[in-house]
Amino acid sequence: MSATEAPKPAPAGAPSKAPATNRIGHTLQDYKGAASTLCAGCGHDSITSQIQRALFESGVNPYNVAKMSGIGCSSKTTAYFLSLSHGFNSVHGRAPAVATGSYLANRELLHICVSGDGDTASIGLGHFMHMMRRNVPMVYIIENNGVYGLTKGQFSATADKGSTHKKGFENEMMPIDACALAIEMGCDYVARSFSGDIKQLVPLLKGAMCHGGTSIVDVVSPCVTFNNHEGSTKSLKFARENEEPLQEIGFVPYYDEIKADYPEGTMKTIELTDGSKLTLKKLERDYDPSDKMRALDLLQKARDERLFLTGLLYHNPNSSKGIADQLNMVDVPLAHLPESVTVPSAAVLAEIMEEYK
Amino acid sequence: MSATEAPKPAPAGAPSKAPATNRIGHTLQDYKGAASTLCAGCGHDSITSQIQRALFESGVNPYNVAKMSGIGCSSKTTAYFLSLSHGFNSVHGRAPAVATGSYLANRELLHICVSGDGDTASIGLGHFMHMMRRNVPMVYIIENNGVYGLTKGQFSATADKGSTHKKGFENEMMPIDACALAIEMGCDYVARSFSGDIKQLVPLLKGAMCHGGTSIVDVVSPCVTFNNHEGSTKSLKFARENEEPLQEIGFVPYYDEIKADYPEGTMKTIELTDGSKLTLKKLERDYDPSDKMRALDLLQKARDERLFLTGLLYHNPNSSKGIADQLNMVDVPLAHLPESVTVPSAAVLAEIMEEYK
Amino acid sequence: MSLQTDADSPTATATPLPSTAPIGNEADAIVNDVVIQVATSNGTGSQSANLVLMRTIFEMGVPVSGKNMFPSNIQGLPTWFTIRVNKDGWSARRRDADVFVAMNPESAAEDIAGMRPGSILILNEELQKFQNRDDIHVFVVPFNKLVIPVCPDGRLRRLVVNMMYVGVVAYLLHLDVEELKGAIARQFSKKPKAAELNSNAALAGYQWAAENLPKQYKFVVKRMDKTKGKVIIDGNSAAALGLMYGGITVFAWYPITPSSSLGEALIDYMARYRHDPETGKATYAIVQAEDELAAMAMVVGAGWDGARAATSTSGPGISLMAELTGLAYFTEIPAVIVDVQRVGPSTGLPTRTNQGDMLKAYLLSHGDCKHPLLIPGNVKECYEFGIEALNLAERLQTPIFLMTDLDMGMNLWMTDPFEAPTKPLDRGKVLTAEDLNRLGEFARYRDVDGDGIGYRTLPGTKHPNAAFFTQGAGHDDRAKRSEKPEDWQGNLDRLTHKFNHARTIMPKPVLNADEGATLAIIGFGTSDPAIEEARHILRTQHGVKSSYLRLRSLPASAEVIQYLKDNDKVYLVEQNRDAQVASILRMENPELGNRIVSVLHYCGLPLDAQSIVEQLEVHLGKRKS
Amino acid sequence: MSLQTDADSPTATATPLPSTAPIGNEADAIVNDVVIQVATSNGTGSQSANLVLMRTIFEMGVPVSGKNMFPSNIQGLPTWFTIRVNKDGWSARRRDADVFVAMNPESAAEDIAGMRPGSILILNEELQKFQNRDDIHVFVVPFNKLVIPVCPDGRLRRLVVNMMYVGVVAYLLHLDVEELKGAIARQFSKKPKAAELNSNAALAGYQWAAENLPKQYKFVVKRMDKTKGKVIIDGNSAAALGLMYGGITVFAWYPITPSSSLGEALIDYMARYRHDPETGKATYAIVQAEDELAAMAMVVGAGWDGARAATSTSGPGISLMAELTGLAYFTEIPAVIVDVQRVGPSTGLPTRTNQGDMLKAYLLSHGDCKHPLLIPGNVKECYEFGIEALNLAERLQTPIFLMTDLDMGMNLWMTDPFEAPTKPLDRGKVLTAEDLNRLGEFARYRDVDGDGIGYRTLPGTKHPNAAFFTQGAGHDDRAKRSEKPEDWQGNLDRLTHKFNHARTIMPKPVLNADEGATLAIIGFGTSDPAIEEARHILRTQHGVKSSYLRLRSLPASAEVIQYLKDNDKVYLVEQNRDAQVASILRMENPELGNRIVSVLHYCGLPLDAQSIVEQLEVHLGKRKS
Ligand SMILES: Cc1ncc(C[n+]2csc(CCOP(=O)(O)OP(=O)(O)O)c2C)c(N)n1
Ligand SMILES: Cc1ncc(C[n+]2csc(CCOP(=O)(O)OP(=O)(O)O)c2C)c(N)n1
Ligand code: SF4
Ligand code: SF4
Ligand SMILES: [Mg+2]
Ligand SMILES: [Mg+2]
Repeated sequence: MSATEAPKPAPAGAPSKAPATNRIGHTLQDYKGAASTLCAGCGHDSITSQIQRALFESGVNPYNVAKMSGIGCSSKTTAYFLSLSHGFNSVHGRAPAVATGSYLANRELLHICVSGDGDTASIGLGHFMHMMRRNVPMVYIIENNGVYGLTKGQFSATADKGSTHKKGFENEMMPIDACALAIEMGCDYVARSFSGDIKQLVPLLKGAMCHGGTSIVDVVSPCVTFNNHEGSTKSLKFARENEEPLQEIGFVPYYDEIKADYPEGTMKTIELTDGSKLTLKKLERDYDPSDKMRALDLLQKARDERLFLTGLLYHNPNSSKGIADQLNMVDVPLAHLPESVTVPSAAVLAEIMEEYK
Repeated sequence: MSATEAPKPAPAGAPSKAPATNRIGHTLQDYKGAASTLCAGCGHDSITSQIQRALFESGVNPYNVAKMSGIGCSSKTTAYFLSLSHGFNSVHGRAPAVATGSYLANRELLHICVSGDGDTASIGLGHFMHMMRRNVPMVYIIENNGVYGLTKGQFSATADKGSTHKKGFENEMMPIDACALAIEMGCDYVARSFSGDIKQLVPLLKGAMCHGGTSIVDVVSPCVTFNNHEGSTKSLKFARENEEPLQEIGFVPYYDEIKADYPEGTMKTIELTDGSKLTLKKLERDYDPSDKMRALDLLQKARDERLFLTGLLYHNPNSSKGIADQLNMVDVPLAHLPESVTVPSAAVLAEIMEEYK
Repeated sequence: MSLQTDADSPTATATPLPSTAPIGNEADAIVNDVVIQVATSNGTGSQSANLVLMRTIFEMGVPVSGKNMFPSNIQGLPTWFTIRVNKDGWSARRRDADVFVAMNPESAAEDIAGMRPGSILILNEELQKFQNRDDIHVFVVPFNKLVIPVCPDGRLRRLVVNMMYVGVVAYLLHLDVEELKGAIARQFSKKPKAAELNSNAALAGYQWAAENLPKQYKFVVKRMDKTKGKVIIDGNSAAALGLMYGGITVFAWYPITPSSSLGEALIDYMARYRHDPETGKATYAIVQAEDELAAMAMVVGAGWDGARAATSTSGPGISLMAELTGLAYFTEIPAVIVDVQRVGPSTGLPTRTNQGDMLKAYLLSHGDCKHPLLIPGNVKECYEFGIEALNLAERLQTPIFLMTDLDMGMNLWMTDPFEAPTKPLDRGKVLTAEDLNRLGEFARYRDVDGDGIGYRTLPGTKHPNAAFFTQGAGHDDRAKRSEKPEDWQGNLDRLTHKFNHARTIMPKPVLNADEGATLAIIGFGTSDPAIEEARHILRTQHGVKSSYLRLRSLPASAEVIQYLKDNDKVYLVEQNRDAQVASILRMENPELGNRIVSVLHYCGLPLDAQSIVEQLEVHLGKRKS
Repeated sequence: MSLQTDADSPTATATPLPSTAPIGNEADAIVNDVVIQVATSNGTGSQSANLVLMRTIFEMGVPVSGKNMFPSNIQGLPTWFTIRVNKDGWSARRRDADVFVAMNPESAAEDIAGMRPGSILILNEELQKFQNRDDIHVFVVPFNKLVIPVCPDGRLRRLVVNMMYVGVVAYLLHLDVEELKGAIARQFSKKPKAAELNSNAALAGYQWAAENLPKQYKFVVKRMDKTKGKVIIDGNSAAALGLMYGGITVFAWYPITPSSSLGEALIDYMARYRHDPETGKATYAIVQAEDELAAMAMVVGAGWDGARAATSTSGPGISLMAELTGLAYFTEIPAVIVDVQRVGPSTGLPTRTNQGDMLKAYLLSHGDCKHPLLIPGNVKECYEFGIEALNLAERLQTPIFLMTDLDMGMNLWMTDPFEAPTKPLDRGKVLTAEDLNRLGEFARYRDVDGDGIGYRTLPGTKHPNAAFFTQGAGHDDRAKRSEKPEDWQGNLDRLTHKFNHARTIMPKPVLNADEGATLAIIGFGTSDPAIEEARHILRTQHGVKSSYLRLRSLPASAEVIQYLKDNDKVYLVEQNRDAQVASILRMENPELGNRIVSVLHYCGLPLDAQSIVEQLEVHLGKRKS
């Protein structure tokens, strides 16, 4: 099922200067949430805006969304978009598992899980990996600032080796690369972006929403309060100056035609589960996101050389079975099955009892 | 510090038919432990024997070893070797972290951690990954049977896709490959072997003991009781028939010379942290274990095509800093520091108090 | 030393013949009151033999129960199976056996040393060297020789030999051979070859005994009619059936002894009975999680979304579920946790029984929180409370613990068959879009009905007022984040109020009282059969009449408090060291706390009546402690 | 609405001049007894301003304490800092302020509404629209205008403006300007530029106040000499110092409010004082673990190996450490866990204070286990018990919990300076190779000395008898795996015995009793200052004399039991909903349980004396509830 909805036919003779509503009649406002309580300038707030835009422009029905998160500044942001949707700010590191349960209960909902690098790569690493292994359909966004924002700036496991702490000392360990792990765990949609790169982040998010399995979007998102100093490789300045997009990305919903007209060989098209498409315009590097080993190789290189590569890192054109199919689940959300279906008959019980007699 | 000890000079005029003792005067018996309580024929018991042999032949001082484990049939085996060494059978999945603490307390000990695939790849996955990221010096052996032996045969996360359960149904998910993860996490010594391949496992274990950081040895070890049926890809039969060693491996301790004489280009030598060496004789494939991406690529292929490749998968000739150096720790085991060193003086306290006045 | 001994070994030929004089006489026979214990090595397939023995007796109409005491490994260590045959239906453990079958060299010396004088030993010939008693009746059987003609395939003998002792026991106890054959046929109904082989083995054992052993009249099993319509089942299967009939839709688990067989039984039942007949698709999801934290997290996520969700685990898993249980408590999400208690602390004794998590589950998680416990006292209640747990979780919007134990979960109990539920599932207070239209307003955590329970909406509800933000952080009654002292305290007080409401709707205790009772007892769970038997002993042997309140849930209801008020002294029987349930009652009822006297049992073995009687005798001044 | 308002805005120009008549008169002035509260927005750097204010008063010799009430985010939400100035040294929270500085538009309306009649409001001109009271004294200050000439750099004004209110308060309360300057110089000792800027700002504020505001005589601060030699410190720094002086060698932690600053203080201290002077190498390891499970696992691993190891955490971390705590209990491995309690359950209120883990830590983990708690009542004890915790952990070979809370850990308390330990570290019962030679025999879990504590050897001990196998599974006294009932029960009983031994060696309670006391109180931790103040109020205002036993550890020692025996009724004050420590005492002393009457406080704010007095008045029949 696609989370985005096809356009309603435009009302005949609609005024040309219509209010800014999307295809299902919602305004951008409908995709907003409570006022942010994050620091002014926090990268996470930019991501929140991009999520709102992606949802709005894609015409996602707010009543069809479940927002999940763990604990952290990043995890708080589920309160800052889509106040029309149910949200669950759970506990530190367990959101992937909580979201898995939620998906099992209601597979019709679009699950958006927002997490931090501490949440995902430290305490929640095991769950993150197993969620991907199970291929639980979900847009999983990592708001990656290399530190624990909410607890005041300790290094997280995604901090680059040699990146400096606000107190001056250096991180001694190699970073965990959530995207490399995602690819390793068989995730079929893996992207990296930057909170400041609106042009790229929005289509990547839209694409993620149309993918039928787990999609990972790792967004470098500067913590302006604790990790924005000289020497940090997750500062706004560093990210701005070093971002190297792999492609120029466009999104075409399943009900639209691809319009962009690029010279032969400069554009790739990726078809997503629900028929929507991503268009990838070639930039410097010649990059094929369907090549797993190429992606891993590039990420390894990026880590060693501290390149900040963004874009669609990996997409598997032959997507794997989602968890609902692995478990051969009925299409109706389990939560809504009536008692007549979920409680076997007295005759069945009698039959079972007979075996124990 | 090398865990293995250099030979004592042979006593002058020692009888030629001396009792079978190793270089430091211990018999193989000294490396044994309590009687195994595992099922007759369990792969884990073979590994235990190989561990004993490797320790014995390397002349490891039993009093210098700490044996760590989690919970599972595999984790029990720390009781079955080296009864002269302290062992710690901790809780399910946390052995990597327990062992990390133990290493910090006493960096002079050779830490041998034995774990199962359930222990490592499910409940303990996060700790396993972070131990490798920290590069805690330790021989970490995974006794990998694709099932939870001790709880009677449920699939573990290393079960191959399509492998069958004792009740007949198939595993739907891709396996977690601990070796691929190890390489991804920057582990410098990564090997895979088979419990039945004595010739290979012993030198790989010896090599692991001489490596200065975390070394991962993932040993396929058939569970003859719950995962030995037709359709299992971790059965004894499957492993025997499908094992494809990448190299023929020899071990040369640091106090010996390499003697084997192979034609040019057919043998590689790997130098380990303490100066000992592994000799790798080329077999079918031309394989360079110092090439990270090659290793990942091969493992990916192995997973897709269900190849059972064994041998030294990856060794980094420029090994990374171990945790003790990252933390700039003193050489003396922390546990043995005297009070005179660990308790600052009254004058220091007075100085500190002054700042709060 | 190994069981597989060469039949031609010198030991085997040196077997002395047993005496042929009959043992006991028919007139004085103890009828239908015997405990049979079999010691084998685990993984040798003796389980089938023991089940056949049980079944034979059951089919003779005589009440029977079976307990397996196994080691925490998979193969090769001593295992004891105990069958209690009792005309009055007593099913608790009895301390020592009347008939002991010694098949295991590892434990034989200790096993034989521990036998009660006057009891009967069936001894595998190979183990003769361990026999040094002259105060017991010893029947030496050359099992390993006898099995050879019966079972030509040498590899199967290790298994088949077990069925031979069944034959010997059957002969000695006067069991009905036809029922024995029937039981074997049933046991191997899907494997006719095995059925034949085992039948031959049993009959050969029987035959050999008839030809070589004296008649035995001390203990006799005679046909009666006390098992008609009954079933024999283990508590884990029963609880799994309960969950299925409770309409469970999401089950997330992580294997751990002794709860694993609950998950596995559920997998089997659901595969059989919970697939859409048309599409063949599953009306449920069962996930083996990566650990207990994830299992509980999945249950919480699913419960939030409106699924009927549960997990099952044992000790260590309970510890790991602590944080998420607190989350479910404070966000008020339905969740069911089945705790099949094993012996803790820590890894403890995974294959022994205990009630050592009672207080821990009740108080699980940091901060001020307490959780309702359902405490089935028999396998039937395992089933019924399995359903009820899912109902109460949705009704109370909170985690509900179903507290059983290894003895209940993994042992075999005779019971009346279970009945399909007659009342509809309780789905609790859920508002639909229509409700919201009607009501206009919605505050998730407001106590509208005075029971402390707010109304919830489910994700996906298509209404602009439906959404709320669930969080473990402090919130006001509209689920908005709040750090205000009055919001916090108000919310916590409402949760206390809700907990006190739970007292009024959870299963009430059951009171069994002798007329003129002078002794008051509280107990729960698997202590029940031992307590009833102890009361019987007290009544019949000591002339002490007692009343007995069986707790079936916590927090304690008014009836429990009243019972404490009505009795100056109440003996509270529990299977743990720290008097955990007594602690709960004491902390909540300080004015009554000193009326409780604890009777504790915590060695890992199932509770037996004698242990209770002895402790009570001490308290009653009839015995020195 | 934002704090950064244009100085030329119409609101700013419309400021009415304050009345110039003096407030109060000098003769009736309340001297050195005032509560100043400042409301700002967090992340605006007001902390330095508040510290300067505190420091100024401290240097005038007047006892002072400071409490920061901050939101659970990083920037932009309301924060309140409260300075209590009290000549008698009362340092508990007082319910409402005498002088309120309103700088935060978010909270101003509520802040002003909540003020006590007759109190003084210093109001940022921008917030005038929120001022609607005529029963308080209002001083409107055009801070945002005043700051312009003082601080030319517009970006810094948001910070510097805070120092201006310090000047205004200093003027109003008659603070010593020289001390004020000194305090600023000290606060910014490493940043001379900032020092100058801030000094100018403070003086400008002072100056403006002197020129524009009336004299104020209701509350006056006058120099005295009650702070000489004292220090001001937070409990987390104190506990970190304790761990350092306790010879800690391994610290594994995971950040969580409000315990993070303990870990960070330790990192700083150890970096300064625990490196080998010659090699520059660390004589310790501090690891930021991947989560609390790992942190505790590392501590257990390190403790097993003979390190002095600790972790620190708060609520959710305690839940996550449950399984490993049980492992340490049962394998008898030393471990220290500092629990800086915050408000639970679940995420709760991470930046509010509570004593809600007492019972949870005491009973942490499944199965029968209980853990000793150390409960410091002041910052000095945080330091002392930090040392003691490491000693007791090795002595008792068990996890020791050091229970503080946010109020203790993160707020500022005046105290006598700490003293370096005079007795050597207690390294507990460890056998070396030489000991083993001498003794010949070694059984890890044998109770040789009758205190329940066995001897251990450390890994690496070079002796053939040294090794033993540590496991969370049942074991005999030689640490060999055992499932025998008697081994299990014997071991568990020894652990109980050891726990009871702990009662005798843990810090004893402190008893403060008025002569002729008619009221008995038990309390602990940060309740101490409020309880003492409440006793003072009862004594001086109600003529009620009281005795007060301050619990410093659990399990309860004989002195605590005796106190309960000596008093028919004992009021137990604690900061949680569920009367957790009362529950512990009741469950263990049922015959005394009904003597305990709980006085509870659980809204997240630090306990104040008035709350105790009011509840006691109800109990004493002097007030309706
Ligand atoms: C079990 C548990 N441990 C620790 C914490 C404290 N804590 C809150 S957020 C956080 C880390 C947040 O880091 P990250 O996930 O990177 O999010 P950010 O704030 O940087 O966006 C921690 C450790 C907690 N809430 N729960
Ligand atoms: C916290 C916890 N959960 C579950 C268990 C039960 N358990 C014991 S061993 C085991 C799995 C063992 O599998 P593996 O690690 O593969 O070892 P194997 O027995 O196959 O060698 C499990 C789930 C436990 N002991 N502790
Ligand atoms: S602390 Fe960092 S991550 Fe958190 S809100 Fe502020 S800038 Fe964002
Ligand atoms: S169950 Fe499997 S893994 Fe465990 S001992 Fe037996 S064969 Fe080995
Ligand atoms: Mg972060
Ligand atoms: Mg396994």
